[in-house]
Amino acid sequence: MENNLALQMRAIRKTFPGVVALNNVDFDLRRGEVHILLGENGAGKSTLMKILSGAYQKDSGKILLNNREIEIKNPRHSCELGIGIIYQELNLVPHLSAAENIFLGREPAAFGLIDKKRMNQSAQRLLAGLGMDFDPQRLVRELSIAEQQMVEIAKAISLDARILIMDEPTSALTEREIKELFARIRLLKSDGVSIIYISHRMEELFEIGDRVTVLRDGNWVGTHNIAEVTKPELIRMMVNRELTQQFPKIKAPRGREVLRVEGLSRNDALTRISFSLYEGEILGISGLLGSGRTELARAIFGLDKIDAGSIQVKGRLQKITSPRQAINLGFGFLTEDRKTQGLVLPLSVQENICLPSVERFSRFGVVSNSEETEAAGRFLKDLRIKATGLGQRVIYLSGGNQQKVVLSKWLCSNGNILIFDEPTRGIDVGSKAEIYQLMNQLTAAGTAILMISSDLPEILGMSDRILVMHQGRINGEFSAADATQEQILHCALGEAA
Amino acid sequence: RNQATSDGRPTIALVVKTLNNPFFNDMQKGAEEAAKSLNVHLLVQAAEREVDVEKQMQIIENLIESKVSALCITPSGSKEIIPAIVKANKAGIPVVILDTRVNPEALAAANGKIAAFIGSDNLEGGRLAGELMVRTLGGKGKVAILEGIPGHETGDSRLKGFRQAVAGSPGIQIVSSQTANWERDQGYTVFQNMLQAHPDIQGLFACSDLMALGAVEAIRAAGKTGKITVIGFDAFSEAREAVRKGEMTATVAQFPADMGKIGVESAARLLKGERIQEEVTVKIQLITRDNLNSNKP
Amino acid sequence: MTLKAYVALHGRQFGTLFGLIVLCAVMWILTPHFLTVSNLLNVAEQTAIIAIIAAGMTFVIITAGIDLSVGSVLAFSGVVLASLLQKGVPLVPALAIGIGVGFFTGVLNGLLITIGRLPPFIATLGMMSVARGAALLYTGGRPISGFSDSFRYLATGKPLGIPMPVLAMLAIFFMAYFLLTKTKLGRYTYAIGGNEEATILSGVNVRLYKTLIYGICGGLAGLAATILTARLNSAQPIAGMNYELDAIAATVIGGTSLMGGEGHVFGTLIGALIIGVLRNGLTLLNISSFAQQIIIGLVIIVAVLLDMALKKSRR
Amino acid sequence: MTLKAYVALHGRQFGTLFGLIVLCAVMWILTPHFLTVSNLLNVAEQTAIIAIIAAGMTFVIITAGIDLSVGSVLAFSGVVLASLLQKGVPLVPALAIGIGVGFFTGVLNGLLITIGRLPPFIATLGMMSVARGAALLYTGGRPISGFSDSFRYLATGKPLGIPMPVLAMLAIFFMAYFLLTKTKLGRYTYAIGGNEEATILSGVNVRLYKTLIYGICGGLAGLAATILTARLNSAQPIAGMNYELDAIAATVIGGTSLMGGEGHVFGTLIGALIIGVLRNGLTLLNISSFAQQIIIGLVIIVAVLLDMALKKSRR
Ligand SMILES: Nc1ncnc2c1ncn2[C@@H]1O[C@H](COP(=O)(O)OP(=O)(O)OP(=O)(O)O)[C@@H](O)[C@H]1O
Ligand SMILES: Nc1ncnc2c1ncn2[C@@H]1O[C@H](COP(=O)(O)OP(=O)(O)OP(=O)(O)O)[C@@H](O)[C@H]1O
Ligand SMILES: [Mg+2]
Ligand SMILES: [Mg+2]
Repeated sequence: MENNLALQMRAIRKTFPGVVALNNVDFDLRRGEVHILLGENGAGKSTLMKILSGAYQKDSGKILLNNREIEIKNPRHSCELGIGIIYQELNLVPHLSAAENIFLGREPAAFGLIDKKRMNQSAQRLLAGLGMDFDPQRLVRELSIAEQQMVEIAKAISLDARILIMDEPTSALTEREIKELFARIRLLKSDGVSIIYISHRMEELFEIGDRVTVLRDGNWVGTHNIAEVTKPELIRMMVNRELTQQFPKIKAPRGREVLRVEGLSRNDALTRISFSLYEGEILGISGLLGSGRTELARAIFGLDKIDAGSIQVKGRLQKITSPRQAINLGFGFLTEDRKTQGLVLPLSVQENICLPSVERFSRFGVVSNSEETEAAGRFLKDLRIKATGLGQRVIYLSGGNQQKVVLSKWLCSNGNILIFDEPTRGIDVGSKAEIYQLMNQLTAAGTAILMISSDLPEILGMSDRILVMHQGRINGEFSAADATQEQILHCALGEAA
Repeated sequence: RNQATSDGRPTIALVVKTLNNPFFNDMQKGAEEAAKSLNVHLLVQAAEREVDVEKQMQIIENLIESKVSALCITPSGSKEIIPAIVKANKAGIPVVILDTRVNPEALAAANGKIAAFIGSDNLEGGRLAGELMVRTLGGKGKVAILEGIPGHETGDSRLKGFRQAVAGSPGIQIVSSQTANWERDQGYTVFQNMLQAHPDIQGLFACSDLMALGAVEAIRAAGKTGKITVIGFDAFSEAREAVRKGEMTATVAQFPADMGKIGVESAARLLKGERIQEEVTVKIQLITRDNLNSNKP
Repeated sequence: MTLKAYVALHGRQFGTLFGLIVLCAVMWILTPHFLTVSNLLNVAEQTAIIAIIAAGMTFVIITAGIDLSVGSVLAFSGVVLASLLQKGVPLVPALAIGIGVGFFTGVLNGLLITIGRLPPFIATLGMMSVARGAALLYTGGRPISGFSDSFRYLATGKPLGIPMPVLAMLAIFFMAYFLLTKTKLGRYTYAIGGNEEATILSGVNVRLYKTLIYGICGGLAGLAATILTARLNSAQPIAGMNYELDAIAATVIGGTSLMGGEGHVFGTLIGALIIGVLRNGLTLLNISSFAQQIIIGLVIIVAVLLDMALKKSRR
Repeated sequence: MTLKAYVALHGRQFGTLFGLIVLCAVMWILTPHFLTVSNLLNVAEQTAIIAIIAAGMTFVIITAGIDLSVGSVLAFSGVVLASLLQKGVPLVPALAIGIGVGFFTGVLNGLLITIGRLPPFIATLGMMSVARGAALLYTGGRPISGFSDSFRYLATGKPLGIPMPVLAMLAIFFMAYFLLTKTKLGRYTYAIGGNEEATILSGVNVRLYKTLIYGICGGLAGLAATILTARLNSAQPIAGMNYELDAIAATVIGGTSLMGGEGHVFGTLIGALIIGVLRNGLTLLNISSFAQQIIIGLVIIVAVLLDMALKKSRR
């Protein structure tokens, strides 16, 4: 039995100032298994993995690789030990090509001279193996987030690692890429590679996992064979309470039309988009990666120039040219990449939450601290943001909690037309349910929500209506009540609805 | 052989150290007057910074390319400028040196030739200042010095002259000697600090009027105007004014306008094939309250 | 807030303050001339000009920017002000125009950065050259000297025994502190430096505020020009050379990060005082200017090294 | 690669080259002295020193760093080299030590930045002051002059009619091009500037490479010192002041982004030539140094403005 273990972590402890991120956690990994790591936001999953990858140093505990105790000194060392990792946050060099990123630090070279041709060919093969057909010489910054994620995955796979860590690899992917990825994972497994897999998408666990370990608040809660547990059991282990419904949708009465987009076009990205959004409605937008959903949101929010078409807000024609103007019209825009667009990382939770609303909290340019504290404090409580206080810098929060801060920011600005681009990306089931509840409250109060999501169950579970985009056009509209995953997927692939 | 301007007049180039110093502004003025009366074309160029000899060399190279007839130069570095002089020699352009002497051994070693040197004796000027200091203080007292940027021929000579002159009087004690980098605001700050360390300073020699004028403000702020013997160098109009008001005791006058004038005249005569004096010493004089009005620059 | 929490939050500034105190103690031991009221006032007065410029620089650096043009802008504002005074323009309008010139040059920097999308380093590097050239051209390279006593009072006056430049410095720092910590402008300054894109997406008119911040920095250079001109009784087109480096050094020694998003203006004041005390003390000790340069360079390096070590230990 | 694809990829450099050509054409029209072989060689020779420094600066700036110390390091290397030569040390070891001093000062910068975690601006600002002070202290402020002809040949020699400094410049740029585009060092230079953390996490020894890059930059400043010393037949402790600004300007005009991750060394060469041609042409046209400063400042601003506009239109 012992010699079947590729890795053992014993009593791992890691603290950050004011936080015990990991408290004597045990974890082991068998050869050729997919081991799921599960836990709420901030439970310590990424921290545990970063210790394994050499990005962090543990405070105490032991790591055994192939039954031999080792000290992992730095990322390079971990690579040499045959451990590959896909980090939760993208870690690519935007100015280099996909191929250059994949082989960064391991370039095929003789005497320090890089063999570019060989590198590009290998990269092409790797990407093709993941169902990607874009040119590996393209610069990473020109790729969509999903494509970038696939580059990360290709990079990790190319290590020929014996242990592969995937920290939420699918949070930026749509169904199609997820399928390719899973096929690839099965292949690796059959080669005897051990995989640690972290995800907040519960469906995936049962599809791909062999065993599961649950963490809660930095503590080990339990390890089980996937076949022997049920979803509700796992959720209870994670959140330590009963979660009645995954999608607690409450339909709000549909009010008057608040947003009407007609014939909106921009470059090659968007072509003659028309739709309406009503008070109290959640309009889901589905589509494959690069289908133009984010572009649409940006165009409406005044970030990108529109070439043709019109936007009516609450019955009045508007030419929106800046976010400032959009916000004044009642818009809010939760962006898909929280790190680069959503948060001001060195600022505090309170300052981030209040950023779009500072105007409201100030008189003659002087900001009222007490009003801010009151407003931000409410969201800290309501959304159960795990932070040491309002003054904590958001850079120190876990990914999921950061996402909640971004969400609070737009709730605080009192927007009544909210655009959510992947609102629950990287958020644990418990918090997801809270966010859905919140969306219910918002729609009940008459807020209109445009929800872009790559999570099909979420789209189906929470939307009233669903628009499906394909190559910058709207390829179909469904009523959530009678649509199925298959229908939407087909439509997203370009087949007529 | 030397190209003349389109109107047939010869072109003489004056390359000074910098144009943001009144000393060289005056030199430029003198040169311009001479050029006008002699009907020659005058170009005036300078680097941005007084000590930037590499820039000055580039300017000279560029002027050689544009085939000026003669060069008048105040070297930013007395040895460093020699390669540029050699280049001018090779192009057959005569070189007249103003104000700052070129190191003669180095010039000879490089086989360089200058047509003339026109300037005043900075060492002598420093000595005059030193002697006046000794006289005014009665041979006894604490003295401070504000130096220029080190390694500068003019500043070094002034300093040397001054030190030589006071060396003979053991009663004169130099309590502090620091650079203020030729700058007015540093003259203020450095001397303010010196006064702090030595409140009983009785005399100050500044290697340039700019630094002296900065120090004068520091003295005023300390309420000691007239109580400290301040001797500067260059005799700018502002410094003369300070002497008149009794804020400064004296300043050593050089006559940069004369240097500019004689320089251009010499170059013009050279171009006509006339022989010129190889060394012209422009007078140097102590300006005190007594002779203030009789000696306009 | 409890004292302990306060110290924890502002630990960085206390560190710098501690450094200043240690430095003063060393100087006190080494020379009897250092710790006298008149010398301390001297130091404060000598520091005032750099400190005022550094206050503006702090705003700019918190936005993750930099302003290399302050020294040249100082010179240009100074000669404009001086020429107006000499033409007989009354004090108040002359001051307003002089400082206004600084402000508008700063705004120009800001526009190049926001509308022209130039990196701040480049925009202000170009402006550094342009403003210096303009000051020289405007004056033909000559200083403009000799002003009325009422103008000179701005530098020589000592109400309540405190030199005017020191009063101006204190006033500016309190205002800057208020702006940075209590107002919208301050909040946006930090936000822009922390993540400009997120700030734009939050609906903040980043162009306006950034331009304003560079304007403030230029305006403070103009104010410094006023004091310097009054102090020297002369405005020089070559004034203020390398002041930008001193101002940046003061800001960084004071704990403001060049990466933007963090910083405290009182830290900057302490940073400027550290440089001022060093220069003063080393001159009192008659240490050569060569050695002074080495020591000041080392102090900059060591101060920030210590800061980094502290930050690391605190995480 | 087709020509069109090549132009598209290197469009930025062609833009700069086009700028240089336009500038030359303008000078040619304005003055007959400009377009002569001897004047063009003259320009190239005058540009060489800044260009060589700028080549090293390009590496540093691509890593999103900056090196303010190059001018001071040049002075320090120069005086060390000169004193060795005067003590009779043979040419080759003296050169090796002189350039080695530059290299090691650069490495010291690199260590402060990598191990000490100082921002490059601060580390090199401190070093700028320290190295300058060291050069002054070492020489007592006096220049060291007078060298053998064999040493002076490094600046005055003209094999095949091409001045040695120009040959050195060309050799350095070809080597830098090779390093940046074909080798691991080059790849990591870009990667570090693009995303340092990702590069570390990819297992690259970022500390080693960054330190090496600052070492190269310092070493090239040392090489520039050799040429300058030979050219002036004198090593001055105050040499190289503000060279860092010229080198940075050349790099940025050449299209290297201060944000790091992008840049081309031949762009830098063109940038340095643009500044050189401007200075040369403006002197030929007898434009005052005051106006020259304004023009050069404007050229820096306009060059990068155009670049930004081009970039925007291309997206
Ligand atoms: N660099 C850091 N500095 C301070 N605290 C940190 C740091 N990284 C993580 N933490 C804290 O450690 C705890 C665990 O974080 P971790 O990122 O491991 O959570 P996670 O389980 O991956 O959550 P998520 O699902 O949201 O990604 C959190 O409370 C977090 O705030
Ligand atoms: N920064 C960028 N630079 C260049 N092209 C981009 C950039 N961002 C997106 N694109 C391209 O624009 C198109 C639309 O992308 P968009 O992000 O709007 O799609 P999406 O449907 O939101 O997909 P997802 O968010 O899942 O990637 C894609 O072809 C994508 O590759
Ligand atoms: Mg995580
Ligand atoms: Mg998207």
